[in-house]
Amino acid sequence: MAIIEMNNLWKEYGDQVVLERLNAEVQEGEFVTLVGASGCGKTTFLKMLLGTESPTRGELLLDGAPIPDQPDETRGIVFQRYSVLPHLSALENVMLADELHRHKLIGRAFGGKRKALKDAAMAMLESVGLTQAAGKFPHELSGGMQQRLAIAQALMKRPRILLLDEPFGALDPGIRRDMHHLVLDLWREQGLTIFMVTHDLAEGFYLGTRLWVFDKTRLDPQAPGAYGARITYDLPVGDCDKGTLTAIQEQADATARTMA
Amino acid sequence: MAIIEMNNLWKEYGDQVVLERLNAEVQEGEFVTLVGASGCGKTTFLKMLLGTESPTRGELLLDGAPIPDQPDETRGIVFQRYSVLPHLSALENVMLADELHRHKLIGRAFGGKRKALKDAAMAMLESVGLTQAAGKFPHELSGGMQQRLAIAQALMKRPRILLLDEPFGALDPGIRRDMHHLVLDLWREQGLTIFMVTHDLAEGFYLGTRLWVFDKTRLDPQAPGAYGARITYDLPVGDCDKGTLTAIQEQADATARTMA
Amino acid sequence: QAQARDSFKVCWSIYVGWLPWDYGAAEGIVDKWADKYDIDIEVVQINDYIESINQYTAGQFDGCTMTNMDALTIPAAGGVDSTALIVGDFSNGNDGIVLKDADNLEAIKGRRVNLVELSVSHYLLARALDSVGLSERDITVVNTADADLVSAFNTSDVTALATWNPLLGTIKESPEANLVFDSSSIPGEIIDLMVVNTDTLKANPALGKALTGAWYEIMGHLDDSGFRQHLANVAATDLDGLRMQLDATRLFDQAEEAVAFTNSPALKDTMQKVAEFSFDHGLLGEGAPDAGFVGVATPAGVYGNSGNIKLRFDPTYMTMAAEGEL
Amino acid sequence: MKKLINRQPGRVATWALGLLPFALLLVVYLLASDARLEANPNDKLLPAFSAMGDAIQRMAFEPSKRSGEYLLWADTLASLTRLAIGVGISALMGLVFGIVTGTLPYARAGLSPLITGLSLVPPMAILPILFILFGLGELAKVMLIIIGITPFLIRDLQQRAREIPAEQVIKMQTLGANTWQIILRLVWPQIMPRLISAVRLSLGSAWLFLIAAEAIAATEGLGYRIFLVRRYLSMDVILPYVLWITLLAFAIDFLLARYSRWRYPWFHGSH
Amino acid sequence: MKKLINRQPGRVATWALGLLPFALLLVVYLLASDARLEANPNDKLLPAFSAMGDAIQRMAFEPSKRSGEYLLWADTLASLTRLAIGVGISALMGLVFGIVTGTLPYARAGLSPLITGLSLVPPMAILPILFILFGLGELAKVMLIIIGITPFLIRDLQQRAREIPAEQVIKMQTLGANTWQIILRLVWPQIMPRLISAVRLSLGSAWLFLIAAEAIAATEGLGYRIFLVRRYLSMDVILPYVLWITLLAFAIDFLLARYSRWRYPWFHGSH
Ligand SMILES: Nc1ncnc2c1ncn2[C@@H]1O[C@H](COP(=O)(O)OP(=O)(O)OP(=O)(O)O)[C@@H](O)[C@H]1O
Ligand SMILES: Nc1ncnc2c1ncn2[C@@H]1O[C@H](COP(=O)(O)OP(=O)(O)OP(=O)(O)O)[C@@H](O)[C@H]1O
Ligand SMILES: [Mg+2]
Ligand SMILES: [Mg+2]
Repeated sequence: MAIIEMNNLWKEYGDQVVLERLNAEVQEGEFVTLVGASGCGKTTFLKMLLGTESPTRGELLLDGAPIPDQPDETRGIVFQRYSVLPHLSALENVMLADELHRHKLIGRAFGGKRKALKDAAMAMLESVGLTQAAGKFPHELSGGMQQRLAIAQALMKRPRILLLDEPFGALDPGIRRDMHHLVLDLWREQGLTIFMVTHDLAEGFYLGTRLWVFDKTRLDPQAPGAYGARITYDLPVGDCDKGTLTAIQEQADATARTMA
Repeated sequence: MAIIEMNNLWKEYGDQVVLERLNAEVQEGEFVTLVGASGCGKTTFLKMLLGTESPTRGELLLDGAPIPDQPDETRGIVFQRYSVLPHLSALENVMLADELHRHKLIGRAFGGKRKALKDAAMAMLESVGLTQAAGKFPHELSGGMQQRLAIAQALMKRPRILLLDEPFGALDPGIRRDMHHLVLDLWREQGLTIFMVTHDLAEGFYLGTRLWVFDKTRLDPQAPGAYGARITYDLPVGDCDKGTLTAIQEQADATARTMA
Repeated sequence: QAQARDSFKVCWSIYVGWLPWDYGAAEGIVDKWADKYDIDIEVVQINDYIESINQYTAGQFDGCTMTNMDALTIPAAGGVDSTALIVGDFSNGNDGIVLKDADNLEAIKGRRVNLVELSVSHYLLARALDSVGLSERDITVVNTADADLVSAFNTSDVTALATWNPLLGTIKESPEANLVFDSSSIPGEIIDLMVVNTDTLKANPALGKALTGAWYEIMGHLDDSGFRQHLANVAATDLDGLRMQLDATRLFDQAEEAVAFTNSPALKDTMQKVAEFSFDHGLLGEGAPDAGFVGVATPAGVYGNSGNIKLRFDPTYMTMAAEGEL
Repeated sequence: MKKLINRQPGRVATWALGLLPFALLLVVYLLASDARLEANPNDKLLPAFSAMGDAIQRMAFEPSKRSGEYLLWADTLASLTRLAIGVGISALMGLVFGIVTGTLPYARAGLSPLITGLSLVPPMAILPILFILFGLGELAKVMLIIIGITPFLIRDLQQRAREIPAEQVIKMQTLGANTWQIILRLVWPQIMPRLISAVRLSLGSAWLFLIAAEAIAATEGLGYRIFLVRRYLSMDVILPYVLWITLLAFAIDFLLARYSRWRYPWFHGSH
Repeated sequence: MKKLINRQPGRVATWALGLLPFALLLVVYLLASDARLEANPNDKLLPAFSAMGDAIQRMAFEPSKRSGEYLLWADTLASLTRLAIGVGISALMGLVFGIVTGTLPYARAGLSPLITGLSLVPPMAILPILFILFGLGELAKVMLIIIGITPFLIRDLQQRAREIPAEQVIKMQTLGANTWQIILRLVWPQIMPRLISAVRLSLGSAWLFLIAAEAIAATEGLGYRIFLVRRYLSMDVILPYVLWITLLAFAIDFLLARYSRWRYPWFHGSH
């Protein structure tokens, strides 16, 4: 059975249609990358997967049942910013999930138990290359290190689905490529299902097993909100030629210009 | 004579050497693009050109004389953010330079004079494609429109040098390409000298007549601040092959990783 | 309706006629008398005079020190049946009116007079104006907080004021100050009392006995230097300052004197004047049809509405003290 | 079942929940008042609503016997005038000194320590000195408000002026502006909406100082009336007056917020 | 020549400029005091420094005749204790209600209007009721502080709690946290440094309320002493006391700021 299934999914804010008639199925273990013009509803779509927004019409199913209407441990997330907790050190950020799990009331572990959690967290920090930074606060880390920390933090909970909203948008190109390797490794190891939004078509192609292009098929320049975006391309990666890429890019650019 | 000349220019913050031994000449009308890893001193260099930071050692000359130590009308600037004044409408933002010039005391024009200034400003707004948005406040404009407005505002003063610090970093790829055309058109028309920082090597190549790569030639991983960045490549555009590009990219990535 | 109890709270505020209560509390005299009648009495100092009366009126205290006028206008007019248990003294120069640039009272005409509105100073002013054929219409009353009167006098805005000691004494020290009228011209009209709740007193005569007994024992120390030094310290002044205040106060250090004063028919006349003043200024409440709306019982007879007696001058306990029966 | 943190009450529930504590307060008052009036029908501390109604009728709609004025309105006018003058002058001083110290490093070095020092002095403790400086008339009352809130306003606006992004100050200079023009066309207009926020924040203190000032020496005003009738514990007048002050404070705050949104859309749009 | 806006004074100039106005104030005081003492050697309003020195000697270093205590220290201890208790309780209530109303929409709907309403009531106007509710003991003295500053603290912290990025609340939920854990591990620790800022902002008012409360009912304390000697216009005592209060206020503010930097480096690092 598909892990995620959409049946005629709509999302509207008041008059404004953001997404319309989305239909798709995603199998466990897929890596879906989402591209599209700014403001066309990619983040909104992730929010629905996350449970912080609910569909206006249609169905969004997780394992065949309506997706829970609030965030929980099945779905991890990494945002572009604010993804780690500023008041905790890197190590504490990574330990947090386990601490919350162990001690429902105080959400903290002490003594021997803490030691065990700490070791697990240090192992995770090592796998994202942050061993040196364990004792530092997020504000002492560079943007790239913060995002690596955010990924480590999310993975500690072993979510089934990982949502990434332009996680590398603010990073240097070089750092970004390192992060790509990291994410691909972790995805393979842990058998995650990943949805990742990106502005960078090349990144989308490189990382995903499947690429979705969100775009408005109908567009009224006088009322940009009258119609919503749809999934205009749903490409298994590999199955594309230079022409498709250029077509996607030009289409997305045209939409962006109209909406800007 | 060169418009800008650097002789053994150093910039340090306390112990930290940011830039060291810069030597170069720039002729009037050149379009210099600056690339380099994050934190390697590109913004700092622009600040010295602007006059908000002064060199620690060496000379930075404008028309052969030390560059003024505070911002003035010879050098216009567009930042990545905060570049237009939020409390003025688009039209007022563009009129501002003329108003300040006409009325030293109140910095405002009225009546017939205002009408004349307004016409000039509307013409400039048209040339950046913002006629429709003249009455809007910046917060009602998209990121791309704000940056177009910032460029229009800066150009009203007809500066000899235009400094651009990642002006398109936050924009959609499509919008960004439109802005490229705009900047190139204006540069050609007005005979500007432009220094533009970018993260995007391709953008740097596409726009500039000359590309500078800032990088640290010596690098101590234990003390990233011990040595400063230099201009490691100074390429007239056109004069480069695929190998150079890759070399630049890889070198910059390595620096970024060490510094992150 | 009040229950018999064995612990009580009374409050006092910092005024020369009531300072001895602090001596009594500090030296254990009040405790001694309370023990004698098997009760507890807590003596509480409250700096804000009005707040102390308000708290008494609201039932937070069983007794409180106050003047005859305030006893009438606050607790009595508020329906709290109150008894003047101890008539401690009357003001004999402790309250006065001061003018700048003039040494006769008539010159007050047309001035703005700073005073605590609706207080005994206001009453004193009314009586003073009366004595020279003026009325309140000839002046403007400016309500001024007592704590600020002294410093207010230093400003040129203030050219006339009425107040009490120790403020009056401090103000008189200024070379500009001319005392043009004081309470020695209306002796016996501004009376300082220890007032207790009538119902509580009825249910607990021990409270009356203990307080009265303690008071007259304290009075016995009047000429001790320790006593005077204590009072001066509490009032944050020195012995001279205290003597000045005591001299302007007609303290009844003998219970007999207090009993005689209370029994005299003059008290009833005084209370009538006070009630009429209060009524004119709306102090008896909006429901009051006339000055006699709140009845005042004195040994010489009842003034006003005998169906609504809320203030009682009762010499019983002072008489017991005078006769040594406590 | 959603977590409590994710549950949003609807429109009706929001209103109902918001009104509930007020209703509860009212009931508690009624019960307490009834109990006291039972024990002493003349009790003044917690008067019945009918008594307060009478007092309102008397203060607001019948001319006073002594002066022929409608006391509530005369008091309100007097107090609001003082408040307006006091807050107005404070706002002006806050604006001028806030901008000057926030914009010019030299002015900040000279004035900041003094302002910090002054802001820590409790004004009520130095009344005698204030009296000689400013007398005891209207000026003094207004002055207490000014002394009470101006240091806060200056410090807040200085902070806000410093928060204007350096990029914009630089931008002004590249457009040819001198220091005066930067103040006039950049700092001042951007500070205005922040001045309104700061004034809103300080209005609570301004009311306190006004009431305190009117308690010191006055012949009319809301604070004067409250302290006057406190002399005979007329809670039937005090409570409606307090309610009225609360309403006025609320209305002023609301109007300022509205004005700011209307006048400075760019400020609220981007925040 | 740089524009004024671009000119930074050096270290020495900063100090000199900062001290200058204080020196000027001192000179003005000396001149005014001399002039008054010339006219009337007994003048009490602006005492000479020698007189203040005597008063300090008397209050701080000689035992009082009434109680054998060193008055200044006894007063300071009493006032600081009250201030600490009052501000402590207010901070606690601000923390609890600020977090609860800032985090839980239902609690906010129920309590926010009430708190807004209460924050607008001037406490000095309902003193009689407050004293009845809380008596006249130590509790009443700190009560005035609590009533005076708690609504501000609650509203400020509610605001701060709401400003915690939604991303972090969501992140906590994806890590398996329930509402209670979100409060305990996210909101509470992040609010703490903001509580310190809010307390620093409200300390001025807290001092005012303390001084007012001590003037009404107390037998020791800095405010009580000022109240007591004000009747004799003993400015030789009042002025040193005011200076002392100012110094204490400054020291407390400084210590809180230092503590916050030391304890919450992540807060100050990222702001
Ligand atoms: N809470 C909301 N209320 C109303 N409109 C909203 C809300 N959230 C998003 N929108 C609108 O929905 C549209 C889609 O927004 P969304 O953030 O999903 O775009 P996006 O594709 O993620 O854009 P970007 O690439 O810039 O992040 C936008 O037009 C936005 O204005
Ligand atoms: N005012 C300052 N004081 C101390 N160090 C500074 C200051 N400004 C910048 N630096 C340091 O100088 C170095 C260069 O900073 P700069 O902002 O010029 O880098 P950049 O190349 O523009 O980076 P980016 O691509 O991220 O914008 C950084 O290490 C930075 O920490
Ligand atoms: Mg998005
Ligand atoms: Mg930069």
